[in-house]
Amino acid sequence: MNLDNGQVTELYERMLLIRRFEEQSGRLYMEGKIKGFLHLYIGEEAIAVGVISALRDDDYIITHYRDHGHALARGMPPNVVMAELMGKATGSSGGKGGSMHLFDVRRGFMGGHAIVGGQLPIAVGLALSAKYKGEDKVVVCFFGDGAVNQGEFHESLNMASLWDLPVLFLLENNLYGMGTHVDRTHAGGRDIYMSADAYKIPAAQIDGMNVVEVRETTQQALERIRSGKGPVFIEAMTYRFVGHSVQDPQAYRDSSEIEQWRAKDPLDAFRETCIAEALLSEEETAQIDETVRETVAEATRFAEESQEPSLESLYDNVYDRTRQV
Amino acid sequence: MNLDNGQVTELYERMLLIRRFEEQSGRLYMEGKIKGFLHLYIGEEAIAVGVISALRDDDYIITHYRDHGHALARGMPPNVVMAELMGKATGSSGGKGGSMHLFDVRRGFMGGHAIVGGQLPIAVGLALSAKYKGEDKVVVCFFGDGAVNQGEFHESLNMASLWDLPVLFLLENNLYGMGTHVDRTHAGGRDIYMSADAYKIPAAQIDGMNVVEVRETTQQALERIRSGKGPVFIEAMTYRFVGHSVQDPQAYRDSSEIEQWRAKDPLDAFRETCIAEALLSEEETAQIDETVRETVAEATRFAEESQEPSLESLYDNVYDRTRQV
Amino acid sequence: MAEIILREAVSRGLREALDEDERVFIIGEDIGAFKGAYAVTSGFLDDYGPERIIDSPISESAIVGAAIGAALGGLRPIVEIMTINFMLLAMDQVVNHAAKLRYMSNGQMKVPLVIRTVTGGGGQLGATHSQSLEVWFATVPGLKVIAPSDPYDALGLLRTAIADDDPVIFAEHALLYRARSEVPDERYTIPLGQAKVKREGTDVTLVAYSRMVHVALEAAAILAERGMDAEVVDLRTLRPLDTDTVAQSARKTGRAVVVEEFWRTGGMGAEVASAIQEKAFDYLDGPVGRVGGVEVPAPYNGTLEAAALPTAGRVVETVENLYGI
Amino acid sequence: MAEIILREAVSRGLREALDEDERVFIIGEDIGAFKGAYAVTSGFLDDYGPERIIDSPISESAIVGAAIGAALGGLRPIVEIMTINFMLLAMDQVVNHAAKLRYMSNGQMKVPLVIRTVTGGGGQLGATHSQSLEVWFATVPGLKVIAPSDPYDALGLLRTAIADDDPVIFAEHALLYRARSEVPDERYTIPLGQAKVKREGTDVTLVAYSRMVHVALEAAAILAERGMDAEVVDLRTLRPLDTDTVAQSARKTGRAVVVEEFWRTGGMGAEVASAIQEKAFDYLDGPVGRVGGVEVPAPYNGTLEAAALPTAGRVVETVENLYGI
Ligand SMILES: Cc1ncc(C[n+]2csc(CCOP(=O)(O)OP(=O)(O)O)c2C)c(N)n1
Ligand SMILES: Cc1ncc(C[n+]2csc(CCOP(=O)(O)OP(=O)(O)O)c2C)c(N)n1
Ligand SMILES: [Mg+2]
Ligand SMILES: [Mg+2]
Repeated sequence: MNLDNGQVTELYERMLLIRRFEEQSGRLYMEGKIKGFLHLYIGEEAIAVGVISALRDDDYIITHYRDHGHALARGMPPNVVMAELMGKATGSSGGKGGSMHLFDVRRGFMGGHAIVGGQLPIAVGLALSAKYKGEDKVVVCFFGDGAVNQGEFHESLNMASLWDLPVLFLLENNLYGMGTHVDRTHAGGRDIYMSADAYKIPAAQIDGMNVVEVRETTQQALERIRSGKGPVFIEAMTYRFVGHSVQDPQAYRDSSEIEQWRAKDPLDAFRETCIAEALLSEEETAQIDETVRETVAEATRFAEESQEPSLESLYDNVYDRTRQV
Repeated sequence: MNLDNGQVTELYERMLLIRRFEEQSGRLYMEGKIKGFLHLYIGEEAIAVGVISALRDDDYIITHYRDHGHALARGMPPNVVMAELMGKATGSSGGKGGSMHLFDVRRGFMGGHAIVGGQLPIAVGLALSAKYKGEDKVVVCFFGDGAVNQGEFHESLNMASLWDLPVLFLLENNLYGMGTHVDRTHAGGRDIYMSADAYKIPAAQIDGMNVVEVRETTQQALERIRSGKGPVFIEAMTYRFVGHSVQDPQAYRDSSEIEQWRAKDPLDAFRETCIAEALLSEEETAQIDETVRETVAEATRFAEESQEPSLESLYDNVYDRTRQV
Repeated sequence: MAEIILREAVSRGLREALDEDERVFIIGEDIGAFKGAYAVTSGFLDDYGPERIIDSPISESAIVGAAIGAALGGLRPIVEIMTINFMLLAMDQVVNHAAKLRYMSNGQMKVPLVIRTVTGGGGQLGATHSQSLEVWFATVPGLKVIAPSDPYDALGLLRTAIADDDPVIFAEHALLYRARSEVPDERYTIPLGQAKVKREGTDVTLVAYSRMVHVALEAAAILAERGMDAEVVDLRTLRPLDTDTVAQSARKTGRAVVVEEFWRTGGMGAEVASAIQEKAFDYLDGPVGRVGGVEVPAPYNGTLEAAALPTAGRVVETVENLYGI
Repeated sequence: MAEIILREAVSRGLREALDEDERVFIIGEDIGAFKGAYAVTSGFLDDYGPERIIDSPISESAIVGAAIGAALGGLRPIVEIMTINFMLLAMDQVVNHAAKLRYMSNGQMKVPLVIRTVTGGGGQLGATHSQSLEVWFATVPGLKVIAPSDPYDALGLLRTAIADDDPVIFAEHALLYRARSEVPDERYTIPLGQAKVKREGTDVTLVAYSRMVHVALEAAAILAERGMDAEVVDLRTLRPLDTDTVAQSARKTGRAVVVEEFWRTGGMGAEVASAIQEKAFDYLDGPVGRVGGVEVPAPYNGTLEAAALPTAGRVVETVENLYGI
């Protein structure tokens, strides 16, 4: 592992934060404090954390509706995210966006997009702006195996490659789009990364449960992209340990399959390796656990105690001036 | 050549009919007798004729707006096609469709679609119906190099392959979509057939100026498709000798490029081969020329003498009952 | 006769069609193994098998396009688009193909196709997932649009839709799946284009469809307490649109207010209000009122969302402001 | 001050923006080497180079999506969508992304984006190529919609559109490119949301936009001969919609008819007529009339097409039927 102790701690802490945050938001949903759709990132933490830890502060990130993990990995304050999930005035969008539509533009976190595939062309455009302005930025675009079959996937990869744009296409292949297995939706089968060939985009398939592998592959990809050679495609194989959304009974898959994947829990795997390699001690992990629990508790408190948005705010930000139609 | 004299005559006659028909429709457009958009098929005749001559009567054909060639190759009466171009009541759609929207459902000619890429999913659905009903039909779907970059291309190839549907995807790569060269629109470059790999669809690139090669490759593809093995993709390399539409000054390409391709004229090439191989005599070709000229003249006469549609027909066929809204 | 919920009414209509006509099949995202995002097709995969209950990739455009093709091939497809918001990805197939093929082919083609989809807001799903776009489809010649408010109408109209030889959009409101009404055991159908008087009254006409019928009925109850006897008319089908029944009611009451979820500008309210003043001008005591969605993208927060949607209170207020009681 | 044609006015506005602001670029199909399907960007590629005049693949959805991304990245993209019919392929990006990002991010994001496109019928292009879909965009909170009737307005409004920080649809009528008017040499702008009285009159108000303004003026001339003095109001922008100017005129004349190309059902006429009766009920002598496109897909044949579109004759007839002179 090419990581120092500080980095190891950070990766582990970030993954654990996501895990605990998601567990808590699931509970809050059950309590009726979070509404609408809630899609948890549990099981996939190594991808967001591995990829985003390799980015620079001025890079862009854009993702789909399963976005809490990416937001937290990017350093969006848990308080603000949780407040948004609860629809509070202190939330990242003042309660207007909700779980599927998180944004933190100051951190280059460009959302949170709820239309499957919709963020891909936008990623291409962000990359176009970076290249146009001569900025040395990379855009990381996260999407799922289900999004691959949307027309916009095709149009976006073609454009990005044609114009050598700085995009890292980051496929989170968790084998399912809602209840439909990738084998039943993608003619190319599970090795989706091979589709990138058609666009002359270099691609790799990696273990999305291994945060170090994710981080290192990302670093290599970023290097290539920053050198001006155009987009790269990474397919990270993963699994969501929970339902598509909180109220999914998962009738479409066997619990044995879930168990098999839970055995590859990215947090357990990383912790065990780190302890084995003496990069983390049991005490340190216990300490991290404690910090994270407190952060999540504080986020919950903050969100619960925050105000509802004012009724007048309904009309704000439709256009650049308030109340203009 | 695996063709008898009758077949040779038919192929040549059909190609020549398209050529002369298109020349004539170009003239009629200049005279103001045909309106709207008119896209000629001149230079690409070997594809429609080669492919369609290999089909059975109950197979389906679907294509784009550059559709006269496919219609005539399928045996749509020139009179009816020409009348449609002139918007007459005797036209295939009673003057309602026009050049871009030809249909002859009795002959399995399912249009004539003017939205680039729009016919691809419809082809998939026709194939789905054939498979569902246990019919032994194949759907040939023609489209251009420009259509390849539409999202529907991707969605359609994926579906067709996933469900092993009987579709022959027939790409007419004439190197341009309007004025934009394929090198500037398709990241994969000119070898578009290689894109089919991503969908696990077998694909070939062939000389679209050689009617025999087109026909034979099609025959092989049809055999495979009829055996239930799913779609096949053929990329036929070709060139339109004239502008995108009748009023295109072609500022985007050199006349030398056009000349180079005109030297590969599919009609000349086929005629010379046939004469060299004694499958056609000079007299026979002269005779065919004569017949074709008369057919086109007759189509023009027919169309010119036909009535305009009645004003009441405006309301027909919006729904299954007239004038129902 | 038994009381059932709307979800059951739609399921029953679908099952009947599958049972009675081999040409009927259903295609959509997650309708099989996942049992349907709104559980309408729960159990269908087991009962009818994967040939007739087709789980598709997430490719809205190709789903609709393939259904069009299947309809052209002689089948009678029923499409489920998970929500009407995702129809934005299939607009071209719906508007430029399904709606126009009969006309452009001058009756050679027909597209017997039902697109079931889920409409409306109120579920705190945020701006991308809460629209009422059936209004747009209701402006397109070649389409028919149904939006029922209760199980009885849903089943009767769905039967008619499936038997229809033209493309029909069938919009089910997300919040009405548990709405109840009596539904006869014996078979009945409801013709398209007939509004229904849900409550008779003499003082003001409230026009609505889908969930807003319930809001209008609530408003009528409040108005009754205040001495105003409201008639409530349920449009049921938006195209064809029964302006006669509406105008007749307005002639009787001399006052009318249209209630809908779509944004106020350019919604069904505009069409219905225009038609009322055209057909009943001399009978009107004052302008026809419109209560629609507030002109903002739907906010996630529940209080804001409720403020953005019509309520009985807003309807009563509008009636009182307009007709000064 | 010189008389120029509308094509030139739009070109001039685009050139100014390119000259003055490095962040402005244009992207679209065939705008470069082909010089634009309607020749608006003729010469631009030579003058501004391929980085700022971007010929794109035929991928409407990704074109708009990429422009949104570029706008988020700080650029000011101008998109050309060849005709508004092809916007059907980009609806999701326009309606669910461009229009909503500012709101869903609660003002963190802005999308300064102009989509220029060509609208209208009358060119015998058939049903898929002759629609007036700007009407739909005018119903969407978050969008602005402009549809000028002459070069003066086109240039003044285009300047405003490009300077605007919100997404604007700018619809140029295919048959108006050669329309002429005086245009000052010095810079002027026209604010959005201000209708213009094109002809003053006292007896009836004719409301129109885009090409129909000319039809309304023609009708006014005929009415004048018959002793009726019509006022003609040009809406110019459809969103924001200036119902005040329209209502004021209707209050003065006591009569109003709205003229538009879109199908009559659910068009701008419905909105404007509803607004007029809301704001001017007590001043009206009779119902507000609507003349719209006939409720059929556009036929190719010229006589049928003309019969499907509003004409001065139909407007006059409607005025006479409604207000009995
Ligand atoms: C255009 C569109 N179609 C359908 C949906 C409904 N939907 C939401 S998530 C989802 C599955 C997406 O699967 P995938 O891309 O694999 O992401 P995952 O949920 O597995 O992370 C679907 C079908 C949607 N939001 N947008
Ligand atoms: C969706 C859509 N976008 C744009 C157009 C305008 N258009 C018509 S033909 C064409 C080029 C198509 O090129 P290609 O597919 O290569 O076919 P070819 O004309 O070369 O036969 C374009 C851009 C259209 N009809 N539909
Ligand atoms: Mg997935
Ligand atoms: Mg081409």
